[in-house]
Amino acid sequence: MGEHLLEIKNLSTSFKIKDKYYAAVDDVSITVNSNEIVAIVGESGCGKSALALSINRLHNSERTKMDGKILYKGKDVLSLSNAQMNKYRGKEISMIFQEPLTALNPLMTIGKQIEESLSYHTDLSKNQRKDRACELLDQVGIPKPELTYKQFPHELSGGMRQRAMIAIAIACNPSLIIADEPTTALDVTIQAQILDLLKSIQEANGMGVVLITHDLSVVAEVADRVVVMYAGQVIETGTVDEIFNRPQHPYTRSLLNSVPTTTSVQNRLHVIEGVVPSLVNLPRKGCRFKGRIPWIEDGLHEETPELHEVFPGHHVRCTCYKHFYFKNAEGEEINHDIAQSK
Amino acid sequence: MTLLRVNNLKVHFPVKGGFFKRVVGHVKAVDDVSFELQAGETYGLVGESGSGKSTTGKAIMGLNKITSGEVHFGGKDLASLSRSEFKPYKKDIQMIFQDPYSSLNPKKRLIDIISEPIRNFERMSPTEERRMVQEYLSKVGLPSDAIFKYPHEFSGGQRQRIGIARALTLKPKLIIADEPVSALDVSVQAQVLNFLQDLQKEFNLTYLFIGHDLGVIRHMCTRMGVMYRGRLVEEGTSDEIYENPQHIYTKRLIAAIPDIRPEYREQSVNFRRDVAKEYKESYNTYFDKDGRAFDLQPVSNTHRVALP
Amino acid sequence: ACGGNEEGSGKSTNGTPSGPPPKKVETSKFSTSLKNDKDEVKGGTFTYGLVSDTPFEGVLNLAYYEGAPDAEVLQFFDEPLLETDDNYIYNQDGAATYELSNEDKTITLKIRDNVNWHNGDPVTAEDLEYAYEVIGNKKYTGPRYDAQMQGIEGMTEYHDGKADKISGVKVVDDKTISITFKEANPSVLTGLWTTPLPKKYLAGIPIDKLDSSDQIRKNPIGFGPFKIKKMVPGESVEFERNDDYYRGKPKLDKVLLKVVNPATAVASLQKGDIDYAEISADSYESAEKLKNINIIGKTGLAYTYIGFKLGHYDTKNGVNVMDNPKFADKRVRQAFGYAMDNKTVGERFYKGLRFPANTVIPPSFPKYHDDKVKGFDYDPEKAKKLLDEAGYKDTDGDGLREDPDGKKFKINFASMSGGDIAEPLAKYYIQAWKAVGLDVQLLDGRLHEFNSFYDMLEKDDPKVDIYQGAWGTGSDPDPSGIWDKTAPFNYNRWVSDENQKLLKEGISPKAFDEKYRQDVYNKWQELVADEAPSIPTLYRFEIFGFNKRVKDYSLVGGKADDWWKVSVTADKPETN
Amino acid sequence: MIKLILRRILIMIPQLFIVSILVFCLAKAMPGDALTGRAQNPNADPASIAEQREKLGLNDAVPVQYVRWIKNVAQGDFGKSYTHKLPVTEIVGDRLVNTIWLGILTLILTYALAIPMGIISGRWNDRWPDKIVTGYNYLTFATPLFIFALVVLFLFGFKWDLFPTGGSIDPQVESGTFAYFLSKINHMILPAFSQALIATTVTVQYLRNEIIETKFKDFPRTARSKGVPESKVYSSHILRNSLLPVAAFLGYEITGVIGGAVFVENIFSYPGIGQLFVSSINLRDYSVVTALVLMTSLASLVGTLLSDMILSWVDPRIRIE
Amino acid sequence: MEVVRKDAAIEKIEKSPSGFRIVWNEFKKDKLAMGSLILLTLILIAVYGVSVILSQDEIVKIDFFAIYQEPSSYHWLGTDYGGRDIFGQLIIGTRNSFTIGLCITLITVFIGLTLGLLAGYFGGVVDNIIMRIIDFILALPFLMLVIVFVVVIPEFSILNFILIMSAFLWVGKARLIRSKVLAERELDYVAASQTLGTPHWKIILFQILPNVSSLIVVNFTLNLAGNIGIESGLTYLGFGLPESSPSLGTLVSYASNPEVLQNKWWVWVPASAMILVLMLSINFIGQALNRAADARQRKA
Ligand SMILES: Nc1ncnc2c1ncn2[C@@H]1O[C@H](COP(=O)(O)OP(=O)(O)OP(=O)(O)O)[C@@H](O)[C@H]1O
Ligand SMILES: Nc1ncnc2c1ncn2[C@@H]1O[C@H](COP(=O)(O)OP(=O)(O)OP(=O)(O)O)[C@@H](O)[C@H]1O
Ligand SMILES: [Mg+2]
Ligand SMILES: [Mg+2]
Repeated sequence: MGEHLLEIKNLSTSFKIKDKYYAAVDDVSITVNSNEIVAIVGESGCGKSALALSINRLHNSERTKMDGKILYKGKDVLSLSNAQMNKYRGKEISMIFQEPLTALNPLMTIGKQIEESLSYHTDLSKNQRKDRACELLDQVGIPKPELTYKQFPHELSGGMRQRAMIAIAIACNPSLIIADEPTTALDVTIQAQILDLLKSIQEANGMGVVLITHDLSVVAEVADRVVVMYAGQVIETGTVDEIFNRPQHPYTRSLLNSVPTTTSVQNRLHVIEGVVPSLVNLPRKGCRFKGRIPWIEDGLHEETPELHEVFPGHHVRCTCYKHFYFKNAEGEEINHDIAQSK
Repeated sequence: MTLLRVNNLKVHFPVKGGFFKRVVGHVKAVDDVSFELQAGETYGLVGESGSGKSTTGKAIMGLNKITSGEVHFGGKDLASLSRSEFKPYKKDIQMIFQDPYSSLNPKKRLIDIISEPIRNFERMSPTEERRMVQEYLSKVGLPSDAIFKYPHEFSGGQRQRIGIARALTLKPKLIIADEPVSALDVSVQAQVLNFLQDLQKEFNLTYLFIGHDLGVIRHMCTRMGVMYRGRLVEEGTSDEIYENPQHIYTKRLIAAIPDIRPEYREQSVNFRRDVAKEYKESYNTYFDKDGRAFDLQPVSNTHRVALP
Repeated sequence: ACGGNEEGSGKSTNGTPSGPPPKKVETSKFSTSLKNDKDEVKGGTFTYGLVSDTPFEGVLNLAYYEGAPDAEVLQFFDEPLLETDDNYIYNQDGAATYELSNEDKTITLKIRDNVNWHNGDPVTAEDLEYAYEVIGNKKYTGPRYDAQMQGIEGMTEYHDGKADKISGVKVVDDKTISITFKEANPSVLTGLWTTPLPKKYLAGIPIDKLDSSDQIRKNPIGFGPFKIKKMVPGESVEFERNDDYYRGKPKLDKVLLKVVNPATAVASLQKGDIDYAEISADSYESAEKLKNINIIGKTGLAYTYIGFKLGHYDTKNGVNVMDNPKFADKRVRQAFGYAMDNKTVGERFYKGLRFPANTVIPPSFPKYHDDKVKGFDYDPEKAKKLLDEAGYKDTDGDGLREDPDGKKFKINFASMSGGDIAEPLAKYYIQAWKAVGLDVQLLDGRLHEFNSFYDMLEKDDPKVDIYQGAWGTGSDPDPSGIWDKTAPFNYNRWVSDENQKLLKEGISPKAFDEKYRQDVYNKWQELVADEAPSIPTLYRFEIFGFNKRVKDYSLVGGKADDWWKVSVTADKPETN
Repeated sequence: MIKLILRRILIMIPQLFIVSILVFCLAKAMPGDALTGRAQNPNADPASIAEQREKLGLNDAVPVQYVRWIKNVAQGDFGKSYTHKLPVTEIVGDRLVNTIWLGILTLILTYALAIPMGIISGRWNDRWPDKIVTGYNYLTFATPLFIFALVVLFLFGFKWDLFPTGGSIDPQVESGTFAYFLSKINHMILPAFSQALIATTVTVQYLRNEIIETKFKDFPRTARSKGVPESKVYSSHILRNSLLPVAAFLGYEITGVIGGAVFVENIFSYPGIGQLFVSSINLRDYSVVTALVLMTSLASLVGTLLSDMILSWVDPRIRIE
Repeated sequence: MEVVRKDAAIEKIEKSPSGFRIVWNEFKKDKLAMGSLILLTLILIAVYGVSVILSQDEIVKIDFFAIYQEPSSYHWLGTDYGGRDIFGQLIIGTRNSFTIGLCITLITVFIGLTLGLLAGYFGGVVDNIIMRIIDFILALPFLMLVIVFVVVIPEFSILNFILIMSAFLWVGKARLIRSKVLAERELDYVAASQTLGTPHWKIILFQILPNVSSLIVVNFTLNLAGNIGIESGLTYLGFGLPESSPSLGTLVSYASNPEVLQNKWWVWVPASAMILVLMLSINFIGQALNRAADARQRKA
């Protein structure tokens, strides 16, 4: 097997809350290859952003502990010094954030913010940097690059800002882009444009992309592989077709069932009982989801849930999925296409 | 039966500037909008951010000053009423807010939050009041011992239900729901949407449902209007709008919705591209030279589109 | 060295009711001249510390200045033509000599030949005439157009613009000038205006612009021992020697005058930053400890007193009317006097720098100050007795006396803020009066700031019953200005025929006879002490610290300043 | 921008007008006048005092006096100081120059001290450097300026004899020389320093909070994700944004500096307008008092304008047409 | 009967911690704040308690034989230049200063709150007028005008001092509160109340006011400290309160006499220390309150 672009092995990221560490990312292993979009989905607070920031080591080092390995092109970035890490940030691994207005420095022109990255990672002269910045702005579909170069973030619309953000991210031709909910703040029409843009750039440059989102439709549209997270853990992972057509874990299935869509009109949406436990109250033992499917007996959950490969490349945590069913209006169990055994 | 009729509603906000901070222009947040709500239906209002959806809702509620136009409710034009005359109608129209965090006063216990409207309109003894609050809490599925808790002790979905309970206490006829679920996670969103549907049945409510998630609107609404820059560009039943959009803006909006079925990926990308092209090409036929949409023209009994 | 402190401290305040011995005022407490036997060095720079918490105003002209700090600057470069003796009476040792004639109505001044302005021009009779013309002019903005000025023949006519010249002021020749008064008045020998203005130097400046002209503000000249070399307005002045000084070449090369804050004056002396500073009662204790300075002192031209409001000033007729019955009984007034222990106040609050006053002419006028006047010694029993006799008795047993009608006898006491001791002193007096049964309250519960205080007094604010005031007496012994029936400054509003008579006699032509005048003023002092419209409380010492290297400075009387004689015996000030 | 400034200046006129009425009435309401004190000298002639009052127009009705005064003020003539016998503009002028220099030095020192402290404290918040700065801040917050200034005066001025203790210039240096400049600085250093140390409190606190807030914003994270080294993240992203409100404070600081000047100038016998003000109040030199209050009001107003201008100049988000 | 029992049952329902509890918890966590609270309470009890027993007249009584005595068993903190007991003056002075600070703060908070709420809530013309007034007063040279006022007022007493200071100091608060109210009224709960038919005055008083209260409390404590500072400063300049109503400023201002500053520490150091202690403890308490308010906000 060839080398992965990014290989996260048993990563745990813990935050210090009142002198104790709590793992927001718990024993997560993910691989990302070049030329591939891996989507991470899950409810708010399940550790998606924590994971994303871990890769580039952007957490506040005093209040965060990271264990495990993050191999980027075979090199463990967790072992790097901060100065060495800076050689990777932006050059090899770039990030796109959710809220383009706050993620951009309000007092710096767009151009300067793009050039900043260039000035740390390339030997380009000032003029060359400017040319490159305009070129990038053009590339991300900004109609008047020269003008935008001189503008400040607040002078741009939401979609334009996010384009600028992408321009910053791709400035040094990174091999990996981590996009943390890049379209959540945007209107649907703009979202579609940004996703198209992201995808075309990914394809053109052959990059690996980690796309974090909670919108399953977005995942379905652009991702190659999907990682479903719940309470800091990966509970299911597989190709996009596997996950959407043969979802296994009760959580994945519930999520898919709770989305109102424009294409299939259901009368009732599925409701997942309970709420995501907060970081301090996370059950650290057993299946973390079991509290939200009370009708599955405790004994049917694994003691220490593992990821099981149910289909090739399709992993599920815990075996409780085998006992999960939806009820229809009459209260009958509806069974899906579930891997009964392996 | 028509419960609410909005006629030529305009809400303009002054823009100040110049040497003496005089009014130099207007933001036409809502610019000549007309629609009707039938009793018991859910009417959806969609459009991109800033298109004037909330302003429309607030204008009906009396939270915004109406520049011109009429809001007929129960045979009266609310827009022409004075403050005191308006008061009795307040009971009949209630609002659910987008942000379940900011719409509940963080310093108040639930009992005070939910009983606030009761106190405004009725005199009740404290025990009666408490009983009533508990009744409504149980209706929205919250334990009755929650009355002495503060809003921050509840999750987003629960808080949204608290807000709904508060609105229900006055037994309103019309509820304006301004993006009631857009701040919520999908799982919680489902909970609230189901719940709203249940309540509608139970109390025979009429909803004006404002949203930008087209999936949610489709799920909830029987009829809907599409807004663009303060104007309605298309109005019809949900099926008509989704299956047979006529206005280029509606088309673009529908096309932009990502498809949850991965196998349609290619198809939707291509479709979107085509629509985008069409949008560019035919923009001038759908909008006048100021970029303003035309007035609505009926294309069928239920379907109206802003065509020249 | 630092005056004797034979005066024992911590003496009991229990009054000795037996008749007080004739008072010997302790004017000898401080030496009045510097003792320094060392040899002087040639030249040298003397640094003069002008103690003030504000910059000096810089009105550097004797005809215009008002603030005391300006006077301190002036003393180095300008002076009047006539010198005064210990009793502030003109003598013949100054820049001019004088002669009285015409039944003492005319005084003729003859200016010495070698008296020259700093710019080389000789000081002439015309210069003095010019001074009179300026002061008498309607447009004059200074404070010197006073009663004596108006007593000059033709002055009022000139002032009112009816005459171009003052008929009473005549230039006899270049150096001689005669001034004629309407009436003979011995005050001419103490209060005559003898400071010339450099007419040539000031030529062309309109009178109403004089006080702000560069010639007075920036480059003033005089004929004193030093010339101004450089000035930082309000802050410091650098003087250089005036070789042409008429008394001889001054010994110091340079005088550097700078403003020092009262809070830091002693510390500056200690550091040797300055050679001289006036020392306040407050800092006396720390100054006394310094080994690098000599302290000399003299009694000041001032006294503090407790005044009774006995009436009001009738502005229309310009007379005082004594119509307030509250303190009509002089025994009550006297009782106030006996109740105060001013000796201890002086010793304790003022560290001996103030001492009990017996009369309203301070000992700084040795000739007229009558030390035989029995003042008010601390004698509470006597105070009580006097009050009893007057009918002020405690009838309701609250420890406070009621008036003869049995009504509450409440007294409002006004006192001025300012001095460091002001507050406790006022408090003390109130306590002392309470001790003899007088119900005295501090007016408004607080001290009054200078302006509001005098405002109340001038307007005879009915709130004020008694007050603590102070008079600087000026150099003219004639007390009419504050005691005459017509004087608005007669804040007591005390009127008495006897008083009028004596005041008149004191300035009558006969009073040119010193003996006669002394007699009159002694009688007058007796009268005031007995009638007690004001009770003098304290006289003060003014003390000055000099670096030990300074030689030949003395404070004797009101002599023209002898800065020209002063020298130093080391190049650098001694430090502690 | 020009328009904005013009508009603001237009607004200032009625403001100043009201201030002038207020100040004038207050001055008139003060007990006594410049001539009250004359009474202390028994040789002074009451009639001539009355005459002087008449001449100075002190006996006219207050509105009449006001109109006369304001007319002159509008022409830049604040009248004549009674005690100094000089046109107010002249007497204030000298002092104003002194105060302005003192104020500038104070501001420089304040920012020179406060900015590094604020940065240290904000960057390493809740660690020991921050604790030291915070502790220092508590002390300066709790110490009244005048106590601090007095202690400084005695320690540095007298005990250790390092700096002059009064005045604004050594009388012996020639003006225009470098020594002159040094002497000026030397005289200002203690008052400026005392005031600055106390004045840092607000700025440090403000900057600290601002940095802490900014560093948790999203855009520094973006910068880090670009590979910008931490020190650069601070210097070119966080600091710039945090200093913005501090810079805007500069104008408001002017009012503070004037207030502080009243204290330090009196304590250090520094001949500036603060000292002039107190002495003029005590001497009832109205023309000076009114002029000073008017001038400082104007200065405050200009300061506010300055603040807004700085803000709109450094913050592209606030661009006013 | 049944109803009563039912109510009792309801009463038993566990209430969520009220605002006070949260504050209390915050204090329990923060030793410094707790210590400050205890210290301040003790000082205040002592000061107000003892000052009831002590007679102000007795303390400010002049005794020439006890001038500038060093601390002794009789005069615990020695005496001043009038022979007056410093300890007694310290007690009275603390009482006076604290009372002054408190009253100024209360008055300014009241005015500031009223106008700030009105301006912030109603906006428009009301806001414009109030803001113009505020801008105007803010641009005045505060200290200078206070001094002028002090001179003008014929009877300068504690009450007058409080009024003068309040006349200027409310503006800052009004501005602060206005900006907070402005932000607050944009929140949906205000709109919600409006739709529920709650009258404006009720919304202002019962909805918005509780939400700006934490800000007020924090600002309150800081101002309390600041006002004590201004008072003593004015006394130093000679525009303070009469010595017969001693304040901490009176005692400290004795230090303007170099003799006292250098050699008679007992006159001014205790008062300075008292100011320091008061300021610090009030400040620490304010910070704890701030955090408590924050904690609430964060949870919300
Ligand atoms: N710096 C931090 N310190 C302490 N806890 C944190 C920190 N960052 C995140 N957490 C907690 O870790 C958990 C995971 O947070 P994370 O931001 O990764 O969620 P997320 O999946 O990205 O959610 P969202 O969709 O809302 O962005 C949450 O419970 C959150 O409260
Ligand atoms: N109080 C106001 N003053 C001035 N302009 C306003 C005001 N309220 C809204 N607007 C403007 O009116 C337009 C419509 O706003 P509105 O809030 O109704 O949009 P919306 O469709 O609800 O958008 P969103 O989906 O973001 O809620 C926007 O351009 C907005 O900037
Ligand atoms: Mg996230
Ligand atoms: Mg909206």
